[in-house]
Amino acid sequence: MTSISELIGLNFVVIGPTLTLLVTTLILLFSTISIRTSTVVKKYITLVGVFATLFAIFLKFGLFFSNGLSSYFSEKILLDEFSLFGNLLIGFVLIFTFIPFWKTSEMFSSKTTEAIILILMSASGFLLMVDSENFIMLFIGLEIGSISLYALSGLNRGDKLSNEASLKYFLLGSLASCILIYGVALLYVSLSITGVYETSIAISFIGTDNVPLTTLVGLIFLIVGLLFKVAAAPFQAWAPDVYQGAPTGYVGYMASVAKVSSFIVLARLSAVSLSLILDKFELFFSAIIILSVVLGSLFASNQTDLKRLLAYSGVIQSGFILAGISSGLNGISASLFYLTTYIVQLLGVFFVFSLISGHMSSDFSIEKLSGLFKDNKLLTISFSIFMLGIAGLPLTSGFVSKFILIANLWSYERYVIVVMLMLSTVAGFYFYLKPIWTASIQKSEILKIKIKISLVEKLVLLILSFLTIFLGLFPNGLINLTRWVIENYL
Amino acid sequence: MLEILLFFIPASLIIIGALIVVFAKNPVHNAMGLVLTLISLAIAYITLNAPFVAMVQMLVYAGAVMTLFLFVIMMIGVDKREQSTEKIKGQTYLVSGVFLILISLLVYVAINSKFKWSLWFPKVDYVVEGTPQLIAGLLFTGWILPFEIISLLLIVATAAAIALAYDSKKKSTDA
Amino acid sequence: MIELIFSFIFVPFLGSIIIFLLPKTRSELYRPISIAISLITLTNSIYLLFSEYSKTEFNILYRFTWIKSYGLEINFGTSGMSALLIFLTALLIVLSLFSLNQLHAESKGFLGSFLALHFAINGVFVSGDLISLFIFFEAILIPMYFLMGIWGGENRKYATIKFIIYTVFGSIFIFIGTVYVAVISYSYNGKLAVDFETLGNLNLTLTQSKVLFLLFTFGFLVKVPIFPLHTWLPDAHVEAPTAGSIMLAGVLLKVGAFGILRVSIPFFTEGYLEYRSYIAILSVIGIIYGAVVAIAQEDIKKLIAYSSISHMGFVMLGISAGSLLSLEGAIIQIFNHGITAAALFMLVGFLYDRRHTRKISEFGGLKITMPKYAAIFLFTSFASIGLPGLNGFVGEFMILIGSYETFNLLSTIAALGVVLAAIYMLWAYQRIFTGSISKEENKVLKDLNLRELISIVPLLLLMLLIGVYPKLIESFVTQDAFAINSIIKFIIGMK
Amino acid sequence: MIKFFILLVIFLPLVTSSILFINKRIFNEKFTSFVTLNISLLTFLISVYIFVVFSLNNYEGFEFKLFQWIKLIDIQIGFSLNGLSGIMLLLITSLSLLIQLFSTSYMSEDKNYNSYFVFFNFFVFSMLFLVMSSNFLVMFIGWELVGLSSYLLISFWSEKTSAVKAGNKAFVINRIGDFGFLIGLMLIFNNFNTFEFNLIFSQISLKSESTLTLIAIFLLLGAFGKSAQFPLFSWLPDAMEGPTPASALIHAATMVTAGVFMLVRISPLLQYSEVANLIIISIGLFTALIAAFSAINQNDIKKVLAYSTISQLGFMFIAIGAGAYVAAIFHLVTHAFFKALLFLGAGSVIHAMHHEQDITKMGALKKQMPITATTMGIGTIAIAGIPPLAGFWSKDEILASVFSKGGVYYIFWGLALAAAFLTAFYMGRHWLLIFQKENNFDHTHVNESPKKMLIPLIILSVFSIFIGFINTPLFHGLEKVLYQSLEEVYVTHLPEGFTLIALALISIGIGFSGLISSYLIYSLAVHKKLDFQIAINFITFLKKLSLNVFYLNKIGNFIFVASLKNFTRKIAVVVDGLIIDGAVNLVADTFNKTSKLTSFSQTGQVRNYVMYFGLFLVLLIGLFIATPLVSP
Amino acid sequence: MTQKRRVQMLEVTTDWYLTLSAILFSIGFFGMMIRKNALIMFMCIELMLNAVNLTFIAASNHFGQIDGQIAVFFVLVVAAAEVVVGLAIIVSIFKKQVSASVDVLNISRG
Repeated sequence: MTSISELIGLNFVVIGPTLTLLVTTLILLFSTISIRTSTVVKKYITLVGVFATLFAIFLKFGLFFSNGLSSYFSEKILLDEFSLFGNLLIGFVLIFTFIPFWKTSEMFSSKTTEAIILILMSASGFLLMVDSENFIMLFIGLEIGSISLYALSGLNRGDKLSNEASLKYFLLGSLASCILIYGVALLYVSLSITGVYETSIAISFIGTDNVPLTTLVGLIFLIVGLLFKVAAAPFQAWAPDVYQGAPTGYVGYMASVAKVSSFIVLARLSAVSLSLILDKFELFFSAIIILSVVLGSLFASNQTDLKRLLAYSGVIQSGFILAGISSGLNGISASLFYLTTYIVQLLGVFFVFSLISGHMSSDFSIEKLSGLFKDNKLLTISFSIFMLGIAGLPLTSGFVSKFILIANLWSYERYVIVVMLMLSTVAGFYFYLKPIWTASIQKSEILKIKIKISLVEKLVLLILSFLTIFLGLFPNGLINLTRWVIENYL
Repeated sequence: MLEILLFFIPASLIIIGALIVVFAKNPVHNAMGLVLTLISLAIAYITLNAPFVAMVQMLVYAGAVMTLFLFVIMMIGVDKREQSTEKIKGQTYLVSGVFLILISLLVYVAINSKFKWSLWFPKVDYVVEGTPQLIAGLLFTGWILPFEIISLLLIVATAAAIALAYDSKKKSTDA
Repeated sequence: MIELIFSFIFVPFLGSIIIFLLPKTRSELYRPISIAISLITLTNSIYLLFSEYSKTEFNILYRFTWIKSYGLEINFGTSGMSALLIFLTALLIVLSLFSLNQLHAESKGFLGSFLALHFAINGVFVSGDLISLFIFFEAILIPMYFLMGIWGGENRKYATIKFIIYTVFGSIFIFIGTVYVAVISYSYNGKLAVDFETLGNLNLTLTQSKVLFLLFTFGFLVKVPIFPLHTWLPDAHVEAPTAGSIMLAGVLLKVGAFGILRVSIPFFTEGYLEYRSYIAILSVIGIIYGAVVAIAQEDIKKLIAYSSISHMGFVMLGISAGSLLSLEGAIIQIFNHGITAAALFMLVGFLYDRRHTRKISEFGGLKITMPKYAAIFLFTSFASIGLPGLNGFVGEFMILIGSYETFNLLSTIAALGVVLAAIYMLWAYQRIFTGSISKEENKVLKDLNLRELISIVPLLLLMLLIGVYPKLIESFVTQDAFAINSIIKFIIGMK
Repeated sequence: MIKFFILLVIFLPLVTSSILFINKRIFNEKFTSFVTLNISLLTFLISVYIFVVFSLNNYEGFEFKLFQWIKLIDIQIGFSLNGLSGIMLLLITSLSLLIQLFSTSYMSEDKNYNSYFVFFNFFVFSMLFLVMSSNFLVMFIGWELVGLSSYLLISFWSEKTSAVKAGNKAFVINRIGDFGFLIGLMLIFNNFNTFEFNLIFSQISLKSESTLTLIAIFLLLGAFGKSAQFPLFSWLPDAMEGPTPASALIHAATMVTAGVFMLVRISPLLQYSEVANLIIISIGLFTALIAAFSAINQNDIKKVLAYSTISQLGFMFIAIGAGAYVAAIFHLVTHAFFKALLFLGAGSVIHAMHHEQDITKMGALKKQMPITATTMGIGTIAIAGIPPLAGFWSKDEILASVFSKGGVYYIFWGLALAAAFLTAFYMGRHWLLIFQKENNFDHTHVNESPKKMLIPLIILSVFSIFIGFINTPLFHGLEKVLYQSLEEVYVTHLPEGFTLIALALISIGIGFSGLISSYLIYSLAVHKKLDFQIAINFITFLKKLSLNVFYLNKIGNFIFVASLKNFTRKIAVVVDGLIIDGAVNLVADTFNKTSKLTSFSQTGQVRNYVMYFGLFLVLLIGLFIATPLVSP
Repeated sequence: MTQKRRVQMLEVTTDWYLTLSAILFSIGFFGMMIRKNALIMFMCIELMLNAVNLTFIAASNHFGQIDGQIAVFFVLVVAAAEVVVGLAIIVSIFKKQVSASVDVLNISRG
């Protein structure tokens, strides 16, 4: 006679991270609304919350090693390697997002609370999304995340760009989630299932040849909804405008967390749900990859605003990652490695931006970098490292990830894709070197205030650039991790 | 015969409402069109054995959500009617093209899947009435987690709304 | 031994870090410290030359598992050719550090990135597998980017970007080739092993080896550079600072030829035999074309740059001929041209420091004001013309003699380059140094000072020494040439 | 022991030049001249000793290796002593001694006195290196070094642009020759797998004639370049920009004869190729005629001698072509002496006239400088071929051996006679215009050159009187010396008895007639008295022609200098700049343009984005549905 | 007989509802593309969400499951939440430039 809770599979360790974040949020909310707590206290509350979350994530690891691959809350929450990897990445992103508040908490004390709350909530939402086994659950998690991101991008109310960004992001984002949920509905309508594993089971049950068109279109809608979040061309239009408008301090978080969660979900989809019918999607994915790298390179190469440039480079990177994800399990592991390294570099770059031009500033034109080398060596060097990493120069993690990815693609004989990716890399050197040039070589015409960096921020910069180099020299551990993620599915 | 009527009357109303939403110039009319659509959707739900959902639809949508809409419309002002001329080049043609293709595509998809159903998932011959009991039963067992998480969603919405709209500081900075 | 190999990589690397960490106030210390560091490498390289490893063909001395799950390794090793080129690099680095003018000598960034460049180049020469080869090959770009970008001439942005993009474009092909061969070797022995021993044992199909040869060779030829792909070179040379162009002409061009000798020919020999005649044609065109264009140049650096194209054409001719003599000659020519071109650029740099122009028309009659300089310049020009008794002659002579049996017509045409070389070098000498002094500024020019003499004279001695007694360096290259040639012979025999 | 001495002879001059080079500052002129004179005297003595030893073990040639140059193909740096090289050795060392003696006073007021001797000794070294070589590579090295040192000496006065231009011209034209030599080497190595003369000559008989001809022709190109034969001769007259003593040694006595030397050295190879011989003789003849004809109207005292050198070299080539190698060497030797004499004489005249070189501005100098006049007179007679002076024997031997070949060679013989006549004629003119002809310049300030200059003149004149006797029909000294080195070569021999006498008489007559006619025209001006109006235009035309050397220089300049510059400039600008680099830039520009165009689509209009969204959604789904159709 | 067939023909199947929802969805999309007023674009999103709901309901009716109807709940709540945030954004923008037209929002482009 098992209790109902066991029947449902109630387990709070699985949603531990989400709960800790939720609790932290609530504490912050009440502390701000009821008693006027000083920003320092808020900071510490936040920090404690974040580290508690990390702890919870490690608890999940423990659970996984005891139970193995298992689903909870009656097939709503899934505990598998992908979700663990996603949790780890999101935890990483969270930590390196909260450091900027050390500097800005004094300046923007009014805004920080809301920002912190929004960030924490979106993180919890994306955590759920990564964990979810059920597509509706996924939808809810995605919405929790996205809604707070909409608000986050509009947080800088004094700025027209910020408003515009938030509105665009909101309209397009909700359109995307409409499409996603419509896809879920079509899936449900065709197979009466709304789950990741159910889908693969159903497909294997009815045979890959006679999968209903409705199912396939539903899956495509679902995937498109996710592709929108990772800003893969041709659904990239929102990204540059939003990145440009959103407060610089949060763009890194917005970009990376959305990419992480959506890519993890995509990876799980292609590893589990689509594993049988992946070849049906090859042309579809190839079109998206090629569009991403080509359009991304073309757009990026004449940008004067660095945040837009980064957005477009993000488009290209999405193309790369998608190429791995869409081609098979080894490709997925390569993509996960790529994703990780890219997240590190992305966070780094945007951290540098937020250090240079205030935390809430919106647009970031390339001139702001001119004469940076004279002003601040550390910033310039780490910035160059991140950019070169994104460009994929050897001795940085970007090279290793590209190499492994390309090697896998080649073994999957996707030659056209490989060639396109490589060409985009060449073009990439053209437009990634421009800002480095401006930062390290060009003399600045306008004299600007000296940039002061606190110790913690120096530390963060060093850690991130160290990671970029380290993963380029000794990628073994991370690669083993990514291999471990896909091992059981081989 | 009756069920055909029960399909076509709400269906036509839904479409008409939708068209009003899309084409009416006055925001209030749009809102009314939306209300029409929602209500007739509720009717359709009832015919689809989902009375409870229909109720909720009436209450939440036609009630709360539309009120919000109207409130904002009043705030923004009805008198300003948006200019109807299209400024973006080529938008019209592309839009209409996209619209036609999309609608035909979706309809094709919808129709196309019929025979698959008859093969794999034939329509069940029994009827499951979506009564509150049933729904509650499921909500509080299988769907407990999403149901709880929804609250988180609402908190997020509130926080976001506050973050965006509430500005006491701004005035002080302006002054 | 392995410590020695590592020292070539790490000593310059640590050196550059040390330089970057030095206090801003003690700028007079920068040059001595960096010279000391590079002298360590120089002594090590001389030690390597005298060790037994400098008389052998390539063998891997150290393996280091890089990525376990893919079976990727980083291997280091050395051979006579590598030892020779490492020595050349170290020597040029030391001397160009001596030759730096005050502006560069007191700039942290310059010296730091210069040592970083040394690190990357050495890495290329000791790398024992394609991955590390590619990594270092690309790593060269970073210091060059800053050297050219920060301390370059007026038009440096265009030149730098062009240089980078050109090279990256070339290396993309190497990258794809590496991936391809890695995947092939995966199918053989279950891991992406691309070290030079494994590659030797792969038995590729004809098409595979053709494709791979084309991929790799194209990438390397961009660096050499061969005729239609050469246009980055003059711009880069003109805009780079003196030390930069010394390294560029002295070593970086050689990296391409080195790669072809180390990778393309031994492992993808069928492809090589298939396409070598085209390469030979291109390189002969390059020889003549480079010389002809050099005649018309108004800028001294441009002139030397085009002459480098012509001389590297000889190297490529020797490589594509593939006979024992021509291969040996090619390697020797690599070394010799490294010395000569470096010396020429150094001399131009001295002149540029004095007059801040490189236009030939700006000079004339300098022999009167700076006789030592004129004499040294004449000496070096004759070395580069290929006068017997100086180093330039040895390599080209061996190449021509050796490549005759393979391409008799082509090598006959190539001999014409010798005549043209005399024309452009002597004409330039005539316009710069002889006649009466026309410009006022030239009347007050100072002759070479001690520092400059110190930095140029060793090169002159080397030119003379090698020219008179080429056996000295021949002993280092024989084994490599023999190894490559025997593979070629073997493949021809199989057909 | 002898080996050591040979090395000593070769390398002493190098030692000298390096000593002088190293400490320019410390040495004053006296010490410089002391060092150089003594060392060259020593060199001369050693070479005499070597030759004596050599002749004692009756001209038994031997060779030795110094060290290995390249291991792979076993190229050795080696030297050999045989009749040929022995003779050259003596020639070079003796002449260099005399000429250096002359130079010490001629160059005395030059500010680069020291470096002049540096170059001079370096030249001697490289020339000895060349002649003592035991294989082709060493010979080639010496060959190039000789070219280098001649470049250095021609452009010695580097402030004069014309001098430097002449130097470049000389070097480049020599390089064209060396280009041929180099290809010859490539052919030789790929056919014989060695550069050693002996090994090559021993296996010549195994090779086909066509191969040998090919090799010979390419080597010939080298010889033409060095010895200023027809297409490649225009550098020699320009080379007169250099110091006169240098011209005496390099451009008269030794270096220009390197070609002849080389051809004689490879005579075992040469004799098998009929074609090559014909080319040699015809080119030699042609050159001899052109040069002699052009010499007639030159007014520069040195240019005349330069052209005469060219034509004399032509004679030597004729001899080689006719297979009379001994005669060629014989003429080489004699010519070396009297041409050196003439040059030095010219030098002393120039010195006395304070660097006035135009002979029309001279005249009647024999009162002021009698010794110079007499010695130069001897030289003139010698070159004109009047017995018993040196020129007669050698030239007569050449003509006789050409005649003795018979057949088509009769024509060659006739033409050669014409050349001989012209030689006598212009030499006579030369001497007369300088020393004899009365004209209204006052040469009171002119006076005889110092002793240091006169002694070499006298010695040389003595030589040019008697040197001819080393190889008369009665006493074949030279043949004995050369016997061993020309062992397996078929050498054309002189006709016997009456024919020989007749030929001798004819050539003597030619010589006399040439001198006499020049005397008639330039001293007595007969042509003024008996005027033949008809021919006057023709004669002026001839004058112009000979003055401008058949306009060969102008044509050459036009083709090789002017058009080369334009051509290269066009290539550099059009091909390199516009086509190749343009293509590269075009790619970049297209990329930029495309990216600009693309970025217009990012209008910032949210409705536009929605539209893209829908559009691509539709397209992608369409593509997906079409997938089975597209992908097989 | 014929009548019977007509009746047979005119039996309301799930396809009809799916078609209806498809049309509704497309109309919503269409509206988003042509309307300039942010508010009305927003209403169009609501239309699309309702189309989704309709699909869910029809499917649940077809399969005789409740899950579809529960899914509708969540969609509904999400819609409500979106309304809140969206309206907040629109209001905050409206405070600056007194129009809800999205066409003027094109500062960031290219």
